Amino acid sequence: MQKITREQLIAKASELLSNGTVSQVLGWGKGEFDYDVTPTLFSSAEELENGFVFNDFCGANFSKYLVSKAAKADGKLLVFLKPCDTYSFNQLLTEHRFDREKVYAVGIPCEGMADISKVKAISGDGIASINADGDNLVVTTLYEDAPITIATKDVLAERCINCKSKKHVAYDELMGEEGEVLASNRFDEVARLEAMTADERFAFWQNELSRCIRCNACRDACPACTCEKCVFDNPNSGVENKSPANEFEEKLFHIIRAYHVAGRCTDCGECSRVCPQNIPLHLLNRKFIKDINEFYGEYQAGEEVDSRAPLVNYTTEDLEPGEVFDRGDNNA
Amino acid sequence: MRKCSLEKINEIFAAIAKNAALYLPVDRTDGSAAYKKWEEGTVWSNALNTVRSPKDFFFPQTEDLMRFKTKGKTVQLEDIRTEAEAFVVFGVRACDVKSFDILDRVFLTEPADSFYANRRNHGVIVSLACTRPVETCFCKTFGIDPSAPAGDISAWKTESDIFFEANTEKGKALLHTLSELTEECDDGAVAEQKAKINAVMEKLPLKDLSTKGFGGGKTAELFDAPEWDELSSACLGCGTCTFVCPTCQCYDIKDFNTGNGVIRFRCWDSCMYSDFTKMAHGNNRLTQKERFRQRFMHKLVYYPENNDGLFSCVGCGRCLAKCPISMNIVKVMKKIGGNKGE
Amino acid sequence: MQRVGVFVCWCGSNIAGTVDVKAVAEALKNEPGVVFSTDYQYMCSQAGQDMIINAVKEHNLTGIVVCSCSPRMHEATFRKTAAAAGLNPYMVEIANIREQCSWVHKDMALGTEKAIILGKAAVAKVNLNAPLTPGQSPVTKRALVIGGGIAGIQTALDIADAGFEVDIVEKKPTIGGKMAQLDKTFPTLDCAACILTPKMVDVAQNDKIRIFSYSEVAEVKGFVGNFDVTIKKNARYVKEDICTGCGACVEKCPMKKNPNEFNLGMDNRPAIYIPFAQAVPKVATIDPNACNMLKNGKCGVCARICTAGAIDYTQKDEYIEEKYGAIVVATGFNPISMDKFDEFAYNQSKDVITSLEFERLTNAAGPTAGHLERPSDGRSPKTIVFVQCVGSRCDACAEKGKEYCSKICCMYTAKHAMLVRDKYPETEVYVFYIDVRTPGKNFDEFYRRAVEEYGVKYVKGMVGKVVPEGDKLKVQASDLLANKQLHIDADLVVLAAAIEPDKSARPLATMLTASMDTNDFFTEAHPKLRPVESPTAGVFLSGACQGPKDIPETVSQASAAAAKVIGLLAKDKLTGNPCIAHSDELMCNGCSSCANVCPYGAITYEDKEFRMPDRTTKVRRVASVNPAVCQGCGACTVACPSGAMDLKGFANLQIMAEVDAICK
Amino acid sequence: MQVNEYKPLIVAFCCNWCSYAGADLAGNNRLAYPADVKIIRVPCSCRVNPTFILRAFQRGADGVIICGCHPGDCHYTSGNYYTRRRMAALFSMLDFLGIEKERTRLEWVSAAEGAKFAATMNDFVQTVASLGENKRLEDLRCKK
Repeated sequence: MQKITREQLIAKASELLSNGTVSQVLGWGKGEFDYDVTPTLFSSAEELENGFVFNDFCGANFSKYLVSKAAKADGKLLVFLKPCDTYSFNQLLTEHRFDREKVYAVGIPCEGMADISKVKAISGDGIASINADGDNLVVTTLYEDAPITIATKDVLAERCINCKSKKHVAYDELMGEEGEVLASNRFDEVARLEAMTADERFAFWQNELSRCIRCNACRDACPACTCEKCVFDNPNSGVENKSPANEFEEKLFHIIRAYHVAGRCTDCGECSRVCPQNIPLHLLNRKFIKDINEFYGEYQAGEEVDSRAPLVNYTTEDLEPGEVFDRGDNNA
Repeated sequence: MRKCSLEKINEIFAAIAKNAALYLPVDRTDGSAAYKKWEEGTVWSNALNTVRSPKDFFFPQTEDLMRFKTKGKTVQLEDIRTEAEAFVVFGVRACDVKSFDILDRVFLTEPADSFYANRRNHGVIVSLACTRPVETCFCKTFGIDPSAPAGDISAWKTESDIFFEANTEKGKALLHTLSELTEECDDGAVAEQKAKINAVMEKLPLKDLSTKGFGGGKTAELFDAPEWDELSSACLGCGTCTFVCPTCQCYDIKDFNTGNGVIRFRCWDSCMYSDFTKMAHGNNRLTQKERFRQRFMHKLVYYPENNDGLFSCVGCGRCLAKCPISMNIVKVMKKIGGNKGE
Repeated sequence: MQRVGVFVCWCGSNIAGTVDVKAVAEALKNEPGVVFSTDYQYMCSQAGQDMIINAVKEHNLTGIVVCSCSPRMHEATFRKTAAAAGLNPYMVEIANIREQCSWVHKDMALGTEKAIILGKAAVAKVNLNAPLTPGQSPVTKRALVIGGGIAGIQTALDIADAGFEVDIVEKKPTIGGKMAQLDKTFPTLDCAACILTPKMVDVAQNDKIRIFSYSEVAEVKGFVGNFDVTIKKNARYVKEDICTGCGACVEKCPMKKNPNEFNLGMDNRPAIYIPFAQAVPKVATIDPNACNMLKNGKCGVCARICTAGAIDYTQKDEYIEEKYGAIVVATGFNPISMDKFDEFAYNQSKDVITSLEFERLTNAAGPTAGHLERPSDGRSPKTIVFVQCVGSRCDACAEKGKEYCSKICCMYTAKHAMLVRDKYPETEVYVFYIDVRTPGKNFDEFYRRAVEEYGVKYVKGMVGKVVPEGDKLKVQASDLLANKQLHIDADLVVLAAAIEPDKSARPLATMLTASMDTNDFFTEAHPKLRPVESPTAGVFLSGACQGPKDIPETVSQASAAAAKVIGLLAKDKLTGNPCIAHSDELMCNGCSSCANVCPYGAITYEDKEFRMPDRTTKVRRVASVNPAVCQGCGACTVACPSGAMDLKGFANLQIMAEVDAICK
Repeated sequence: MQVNEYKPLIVAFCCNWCSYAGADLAGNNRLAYPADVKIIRVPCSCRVNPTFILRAFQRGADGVIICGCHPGDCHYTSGNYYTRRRMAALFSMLDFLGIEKERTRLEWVSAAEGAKFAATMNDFVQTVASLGENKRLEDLRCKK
């Protein structure tokens, strides 16, 4: 269960609306089911009361919406930011993608968000309701007579299991207690793949990427992918394409997608969350992050505004690409 | 009606696969299901829904149409059409089967799409009555009976047996090849199964969703509805809903220069994309709101207007499950049209 | 669609010997856009160029592909040809079928096949070329010469002679450089000071020339015609404009025991000093590491003695900013350190010296007033061994020394040997050499005089070891011609140390963005045809900073560099390189990635109003490239995630078209 | 020694100031290397976009080599330092996807290193030849 409640958030938002600090609120809107929420703009306490939700399924990272929504808002836009969202927030500021003056950021604590597919794997599908009860989720389904109790920690989203930070790196106001940067195991899976032979890795990715339907959800949800026009949509870019016609194009898209955000990706995990085919796209991003950390020193995108991303930086002593493979941790 | 014990299901599959490529839903490691080509040892999934719909077998995501070659300063066209392989898609749910009615009207109306027709002619659909409808299901809204799926052969599964009934010549021919593995039976068990499913249908949260207020002739009324702004506000403009949808049939035709010639191919397109139907003068839908509206107006108004009232949604629920921001046709229908205030 | 003409050059047999040029021309006829294709013996000749001009007119060509030598050779030539034919010069692409094809591949079939592919790539690229117009920028009519040795002096004098202002920056207290330390010069044996010092005086008296001595270049910004240079004038604690150079302070300074750099540490100088009598500017300098006043605040003798009141202990380093149109590098050379050459006992015996030290020993103004005396005991040496190629022509893998020939050693050693035998005929002089290299006017004659008239004993072979023993130096060497080992008891051993670029050259090159070779010599824009220009526009090379040189060569290169500078400064406006970056503001995100990687600071941002699809307007931050500052490297194009940034002349689509053509 | 019938296709991106000049010098000195190497001139190694490299593989290249000025010698001061980081990241990612790491290479070749250029190309061609055809990053449409 989240430490902060829907009611507290509504109260805060209503207060900021009524005292004129903000004119609109970007929050989670109630969906059809207890687990589906839609990023929604609210303009009044009444709208909030009717439609605002906050629960264990509010994973969506709102930072990216600021690029389009902040500019349009009349006054300031209130945005609720979970710790991981604040990194994206800073990264977007670093890249001048929205006007900080147009945004009022309220940092909120996060206990980790649940993954509905993991819930369904335990409860079975046909969800009728989900309610938080302490550290558990109580699920009723169309098929089971008795409610099913599931420990929330057992159904956390992958990115939350490996949460990198409970600390907010940006906010105007903080609700609840500030957390800390965590020592996560987020690179373990990358390391596991690195330890495989090249053939095994090739087979792994071949299998994963072959499922891609090029819906662009990973790109369109990514807070780092805010290009006015994506190279893949631009007929003059030379790489434009709309569908994965074959294995090459599957790889091309995902290599370039990850490459374009390398050094800018905050590892928020939205790409993998939204993938309809459950491709572990975050592993590609994490590979770049892990490499950058190892080659050029620890770097967390979005930790500080105006930090210089590693791929637009250098030192004269950087390692050579050939040396990347001489480090002995690669048995391919 | 013929039946067969589920214990012999692999023999059925083997028999079908002898003469045609057999595709059926298989569980994936990530908890979802996908159609896969059957081979010895393949385990048929109990899953209700595959992420990708069986539309893909008849209207694949990419398909080469023709090839050009330039030799010196002349251009040669190469017809690369071939006879499709014979194939069987097994275990298609009622909603997905219904999608072929919608696709057929687009692709088989003269001038028929020969690529689609080719696959349609060589493919046999073995449907399967729903066993476990879930919260995202709303096929009833579009008049689909999940317990009585259409298809070349309809099938029902009970605890112990599987039942078949052929509906078309193609279906009869296929069922005939299975006659040694199946036996004639009455429809008692099937009727029982149907009742069971229909009982679940009554419990579904979306059971009361209606198409009231939509359909042909509603363009003027709905086009400028103020709700579109709010509904489309969070839309990311990705193509997930389109690409998992069994009835979306828009495609783009593109040329790929291989260096040795040009392949003209088509690939799925999405009305959610900013370059959808971009023409020489530019885009005709400039904002995400317009594109978002297009998708739902097409499914709920334009298509029925041109197709005897047939809606181009089958209520399979894939877009409900997969939209990154959980915006979908149900929310649109509830906000606009005859479901207001419900 | 372009109308492309293809012109395949035979380059005599250089190309045609390995590449079937007719087949290349024939094959390219069928490429998209090609409307004319031919071959000719020498495309770069006037007849060849006329052929292009005629074809352009006759076939209404819009693009030209020349399959010939490297574009680094003749791209400019053919661009001019295109211009003469009325085409935009940037509608020309070169397929390099000589250096990168016919010269490196022996097989006719393979060579021809590759030449066709390279031609196709060039055609594919030219099909996407667009006419480019270079931007123009003004020229600051002042030159900077870095280094005040003979190279810098000559360059500055020549530039000033043409009427342009020149500043010389010299890090030492005086100009003059290495030449000021020399005794006689080969092959004429005239005295170095006699010919150098008048030039130094000319510099001092020329009102177009300013000398910043005891100064360094601290920062260079800008580009050809418009350099902004910061010069750091080190505090010398003496007011330059007041000091008369009388030398009273030097005489009275109590801190006398400091190694005299000018005499290579073979004698001492006071803390306040004037390097030598003819120094320019003739101004005293206080060595802050030696001066008791500066170190401990005690003394002040010089200030008391100076009647002019020139001493200023509070002087600080001063930074001067100045604009220049051209920069000449004349940073010169130094002998390499002998620390790694213990076999010659340089650090073990005072009587093992380098040739430059030998120059000071024989110089009338040197520590011995020109008497040849052993540094150890002041005795006249009876046997002198000269060792050639110490650190020159070393194996590439050797950790010490240089791979290259230092070029000047053979001649100055012959000079030294000859001078010794002339002044002290009783002295035995040996010269050990690998080869004697004497190309140059009157050089070989000079060397033969040393052998034939002066009886210098030239021995082909290397000295293996020098061991100090008693007051002798035991020299072990091999005589390769006689095939025997030699043991010589020498009194003095003179090492012809290899020369290397001055250590200040490397950081300077970085500031100037001028390229260097692995030995830290500056790279010329073309080794034969543009020997005094750096590849960086507006930066010119004078003297040994570009490679080992003797005085006549240095002076001629210095004058050549001056001529190039004068040619540049004579222009009122410069025409830039049009192959520069350009940002498509409709696609630009304003993310600053490009500005982060731009080495020239050429990218700035502005907030611009854009009409949005929904007919509203939105203010967005977008990049714009300063065409006068951009040098066209393309770093920004890759940093840009949206592909808004592209490079004219090397556009994404052009390079991809080349890739496609090569790979198909 | 193994006689290799298979001829790999190598695309070499060479910076105009150092490596392209180095290749010219190899030519001047008649230092042979296989004709399989096709050079594309770019102003600086930092002009090489990863998409160019992927494009080359797509179109049928078996190996791609990028050559630039030695670190510290870049005509544009810092271009090759960016190249070094970009290529380190890209090559590592290709390896992560199981694509043979020997198919891509970054080398520093100065204008004075004609011999190094030829030696590098000889070595790279041999390395790629021993790997055989590029199968893991190929686009079959382009191979017909």
